[in-house]
Amino acid sequence: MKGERGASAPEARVTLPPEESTLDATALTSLPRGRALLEPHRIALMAVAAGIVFCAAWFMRWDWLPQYAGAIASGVGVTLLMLVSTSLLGFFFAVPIALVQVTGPWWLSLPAQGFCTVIRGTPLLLQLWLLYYGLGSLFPQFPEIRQSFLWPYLREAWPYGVAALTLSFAAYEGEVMRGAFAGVPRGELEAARAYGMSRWKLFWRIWLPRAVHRALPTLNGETVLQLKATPLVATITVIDVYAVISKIRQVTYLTYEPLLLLALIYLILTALLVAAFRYFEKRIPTRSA
Amino acid sequence: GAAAEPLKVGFAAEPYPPFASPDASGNWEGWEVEFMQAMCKQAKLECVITPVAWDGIIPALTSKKIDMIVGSMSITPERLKTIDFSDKYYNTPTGVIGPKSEKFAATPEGLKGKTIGVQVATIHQDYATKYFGGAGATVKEYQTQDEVNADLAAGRLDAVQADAIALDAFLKSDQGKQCCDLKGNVKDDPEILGAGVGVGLRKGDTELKDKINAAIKAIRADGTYDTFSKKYFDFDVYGG
Amino acid sequence: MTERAEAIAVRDLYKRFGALEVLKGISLTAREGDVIAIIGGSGSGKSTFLRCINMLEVPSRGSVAIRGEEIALRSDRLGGLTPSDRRQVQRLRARLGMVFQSFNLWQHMTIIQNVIEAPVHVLGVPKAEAIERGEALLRRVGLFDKRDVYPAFLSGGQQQRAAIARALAIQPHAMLFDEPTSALDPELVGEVLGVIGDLAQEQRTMILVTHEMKFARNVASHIVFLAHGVIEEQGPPEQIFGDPKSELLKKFISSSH
Amino acid sequence: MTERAEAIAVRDLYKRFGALEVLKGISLTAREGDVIAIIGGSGSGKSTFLRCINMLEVPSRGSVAIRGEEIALRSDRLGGLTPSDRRQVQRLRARLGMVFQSFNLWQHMTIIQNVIEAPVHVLGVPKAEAIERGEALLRRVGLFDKRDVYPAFLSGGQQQRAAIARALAIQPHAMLFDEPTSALDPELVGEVLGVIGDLAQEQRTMILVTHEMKFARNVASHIVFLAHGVIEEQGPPEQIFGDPKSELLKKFISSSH
Amino acid sequence: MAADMINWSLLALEPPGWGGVLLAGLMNSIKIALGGYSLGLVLGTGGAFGKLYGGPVLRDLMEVYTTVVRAVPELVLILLLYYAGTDLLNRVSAALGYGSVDISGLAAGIFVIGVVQGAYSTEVLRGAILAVPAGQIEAARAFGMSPLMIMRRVTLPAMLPHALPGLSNLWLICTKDTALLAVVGFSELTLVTRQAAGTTKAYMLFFCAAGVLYLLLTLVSSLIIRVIEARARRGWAAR
Ligand SMILES: Nc1ncnc2c1ncn2[C@@H]1O[C@H](COP(=O)(O)OP(=O)(O)OP(=O)(O)O)[C@@H](O)[C@H]1O
Ligand SMILES: Nc1ncnc2c1ncn2[C@@H]1O[C@H](COP(=O)(O)OP(=O)(O)OP(=O)(O)O)[C@@H](O)[C@H]1O
Ligand SMILES: [Mg+2]
Ligand SMILES: [Mg+2]
Repeated sequence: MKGERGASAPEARVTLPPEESTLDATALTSLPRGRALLEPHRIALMAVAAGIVFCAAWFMRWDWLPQYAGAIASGVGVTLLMLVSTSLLGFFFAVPIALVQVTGPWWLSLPAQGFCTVIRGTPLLLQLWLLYYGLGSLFPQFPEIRQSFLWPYLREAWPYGVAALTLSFAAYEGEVMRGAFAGVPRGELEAARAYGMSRWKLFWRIWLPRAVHRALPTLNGETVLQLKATPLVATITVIDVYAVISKIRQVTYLTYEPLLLLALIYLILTALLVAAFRYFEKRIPTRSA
Repeated sequence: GAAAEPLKVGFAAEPYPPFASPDASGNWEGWEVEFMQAMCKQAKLECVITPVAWDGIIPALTSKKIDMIVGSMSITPERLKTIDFSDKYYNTPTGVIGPKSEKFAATPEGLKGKTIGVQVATIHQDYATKYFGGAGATVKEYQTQDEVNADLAAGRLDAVQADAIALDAFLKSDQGKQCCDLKGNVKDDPEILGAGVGVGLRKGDTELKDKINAAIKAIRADGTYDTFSKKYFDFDVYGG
Repeated sequence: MTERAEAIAVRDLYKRFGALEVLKGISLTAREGDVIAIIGGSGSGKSTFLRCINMLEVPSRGSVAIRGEEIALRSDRLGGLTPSDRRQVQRLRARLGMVFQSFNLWQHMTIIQNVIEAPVHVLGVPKAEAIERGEALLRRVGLFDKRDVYPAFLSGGQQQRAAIARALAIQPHAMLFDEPTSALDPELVGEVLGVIGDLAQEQRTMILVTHEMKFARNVASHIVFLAHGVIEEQGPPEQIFGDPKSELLKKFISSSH
Repeated sequence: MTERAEAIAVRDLYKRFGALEVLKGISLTAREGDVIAIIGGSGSGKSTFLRCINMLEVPSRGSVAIRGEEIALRSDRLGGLTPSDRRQVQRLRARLGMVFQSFNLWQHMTIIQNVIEAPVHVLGVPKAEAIERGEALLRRVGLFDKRDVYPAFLSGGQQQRAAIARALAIQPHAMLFDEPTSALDPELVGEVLGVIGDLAQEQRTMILVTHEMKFARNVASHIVFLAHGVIEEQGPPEQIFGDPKSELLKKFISSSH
Repeated sequence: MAADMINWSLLALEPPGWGGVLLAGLMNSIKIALGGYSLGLVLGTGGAFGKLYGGPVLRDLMEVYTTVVRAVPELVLILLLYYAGTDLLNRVSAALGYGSVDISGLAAGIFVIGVVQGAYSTEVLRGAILAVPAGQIEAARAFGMSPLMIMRRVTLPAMLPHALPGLSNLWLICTKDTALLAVVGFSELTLVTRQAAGTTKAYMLFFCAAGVLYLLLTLVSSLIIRVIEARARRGWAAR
């Protein structure tokens, strides 16, 4: 918001990249592409990797796998459901949160800023427990709530998981979108006004898509982070893939095998996410790409 | 073995009253703590309490982060595949509690359609899954017993199955008194419910196992066991 | 000279930014078919004047009428003016084709999407028709083969031509150009000036702010020289360049070679 | 002309980038006090030649000697050459003052820190002494009052003068300039050329690549015209500019006005 | 009924209040965060230079490291590294005849957080190094600096302003990631909070208290970061 309106300092010859483009360490868009895999040293490395996988498959215990395959699959389903629903919901909240910070009056932007600070400043695990064990244990003390139609849902764990993950995503995404909104060149917005667009149309046709486009790589990273945050819901009895694997671990007393499988599952999910985002990024090519 | 160093005794880091829970000064208290102290004293072992998450307590043992588990861990065939156990040091029935307002029995029929909470990776989970889950109840797993109790009080559960003593302690607490009562003990199934609670040990650590077995026998014989047990229970926790 | 209709009429326009009074009473009428070039030193308020016409800047005093319809302004709490009817402003803007110095093409849309955006979403032209007309315009500015390319992949000159096509696509009553070539490398200037020159030949109403004196002389029907926030001198190009009266204008012309 | 010592001697230098052979056998000797200007069309290899002298580019063939000491090169696995003794290269570089087209001042250091960096950390001059000499040099290029300012806050001309001071600070055997003014706005060029002109007057050994023909003519003792990777023509300025022999040079001179 | 039942004495510093325990937990969290972050920086610097200047094999291995670590949830990594890491160490030392080594929870926690942080800092630092204009390094070479000196005198300080925003972000992530060590029973702030809450049943109170402590940590860190950034950005004109 600051540097955007006033004239830039006249002597600024070397400028640093704006904050939000600071090489997002979380963005995973640089996975190798097809043909590059065929370089000789890569083939050697892949052979080594294959050897490791083979050893893992051969010397470790995997006999439990068939028995739990169904549970794992449904766990993956829950994880994905959590990811998709909270990302979409969170994004839905993030847009207004970001927008009021860029253009809103202080009595809207200040609370939005506070919200982002508080959520980003505390561990998600703690937020989750606060909602579930803290807030959730207060509800039943009110008969009105117990009697209401909401109660069957409030009894469940997933609404708290969804709420916590959504709030968290909204806060992180709010920051990203704030940068993205502020970073849309003013001239393009002005052009939209000059062509007679109403504020609403300007927002939907120009500002939002342009900001999302700018933010896509960061959004990708944030979504991967969100995927990685989903296992926390296992601590409040939502049976996602992490919970399934924990249970397998505790039933079979195997330390590594289930965890390795879990890591593999998350790797694959991440790869899928990255591929999906890459598809969207490619639809609007940028110069540097 | 490394006699010079104190033995690290793994306790579940989460509170499990009245067996083991930390107080604000970081001291652990409870029946199991006193048992452990008496046993170590008897066996002339130097022991220190090492809290470990219940979830990772067996890997902690096998990767030598701790040397034994005193964590109300029931001796089951499945666990015996991975670790070793001393002789049992207590054995208690398994109970089911529920809200006062609802009347039902601790049987598959009584729990039909209800949501029943258990601590994950316990014998109770296996039992509930087999007998109640099979008969139309929903079994919900928690990381700690404490959370199971909290959720029952919060009305998110219709019933909790657990160790009768742990349940008793909960029913005596402020929260438990208000909300819930005992619905009865479940029918025994030694195959699942096991042969009591023993000290978890690494396989092959026979020297330690012998010492501990001897110590348990000794404190049972000389009355130490009964002395500290009386502080907590009005019956014989050693069981039949 | 027959009396043509007024396309744009600005009366007694003032504009201040805080303590700085940039425009101090400017009146100017552009009739249909006029090509008015605004020249003047840097900071003399040329851009501000142009932006006041379509209310991108709201004047502090004075009035602007587009095709005889005056834009309704009312005083706001801060003592300035503000448009009283946002819809009116939007409606009038929708028929003023503005071309910016820095093109300001929408980067997330292809060229053709840029061109049809306003016709379809502001004026409500059916999409198929808008595309057809848009393609004709792109052909005209020599960019038909770039229709599905994103702006970032075009040269500055191509981008500016696309921006001109975008402005033409709304079938504007008048075109407003704010230094359309000054962000371009010298070798790209020509292609854009060529397109604008063609438009001038068609007797399109245009107001253009420019630094290209030679171009202004060739293309404009009327030159306005702004200095210190007022119209220091105006008239047909021959008179302004051939026989400048004001000292400031003389100095300006001699320095801009 | 008395026989002065050889400052820089390049023999039969070749340089290829992949398939592109940029330099095709260049020999050039600069004696102490020579001011050699290298001119030529864009892409003719001027920069490459200059960078080969201090091994920023390693030649593909040929030799370079600084004050009679030849830089030892050996063949590498890829069939090219590579310096056999990195320390020798570093030692020789430490006495060649290079001034880049884009200044390349270290942005995280103030001007005086930039100037004393190499003397202190490469040559081991005591810091106090380096600062004293550095300040004298800054005074000389007219930047004494900017000594504690970071480069980003200086104009291009000031930055380039600071870069010259930095190069002088190592008490170089020879100075190498690669188009030292072409990244500057026209009005800043003069101040930098002034400083370089002064250096030339002092009979400092210099090799400079430049596009400023007038300047080259006034300042250089010897002009080298590169074209297509070879020295197409060379000689004193009067001859090169007054009586060019080669067609290419004639064309080049007539086009660069 | 809930509001008037807040028992503030539970937060007293002296037992039976739990305030002291929470603070000790916070100290533990900070220790791990500091240790893990420093280790991460070391790994990250190595990783960045390895990725930029290493041979093809080293580069690919680094890529695998950063990709895997950034794609797998910290929770899973912590479990894997915590158990497997110490297990491996034990086996190695046993094979060398030293018997089992004792790894404190603190050391293990630092190690785990460090490995995770290392992957992220690799990327941050790599990007920052890439952002240093090539001319800056070329100028250093032209003045006869050795590669090591170039890194010390030019590359590292010049990349700092580019790296700082990313690094400060990582620090904030790091302080919060310590909460995940609760799952391995390490008594950092989150676990002691859980213990206190479980024992006293005052869930709301303790979770809020811990939240405030984390928030304070974040806010104080942000202040310090701002000072550091202002210093590092001296040479750059304000935007
Ligand atoms: N939004 C604004 N806020 C404050 N001052 C402004 C604003 N816009 C323009 N000005 C000032 O108004 C004066 C006129 O600006 P304007 O852009 O209209 O000049 P111009 O004639 O277009 O100059 P140029 O040829 O450099 O584009 C300048 O002094 C400028 O700094
Ligand atoms: N590192 C490189 N890799 C490949 N080709 C290069 C490299 N450096 C220069 N070239 C090529 O070598 C040729 C000569 O380049 P050089 O920079 O020496 O020209 P120049 O005479 O300095 O031109 P200018 O006046 O434009 O600076 C050019 O065709 C250029 O593209
Ligand atoms: Mg202007
Ligand atoms: Mg060059």
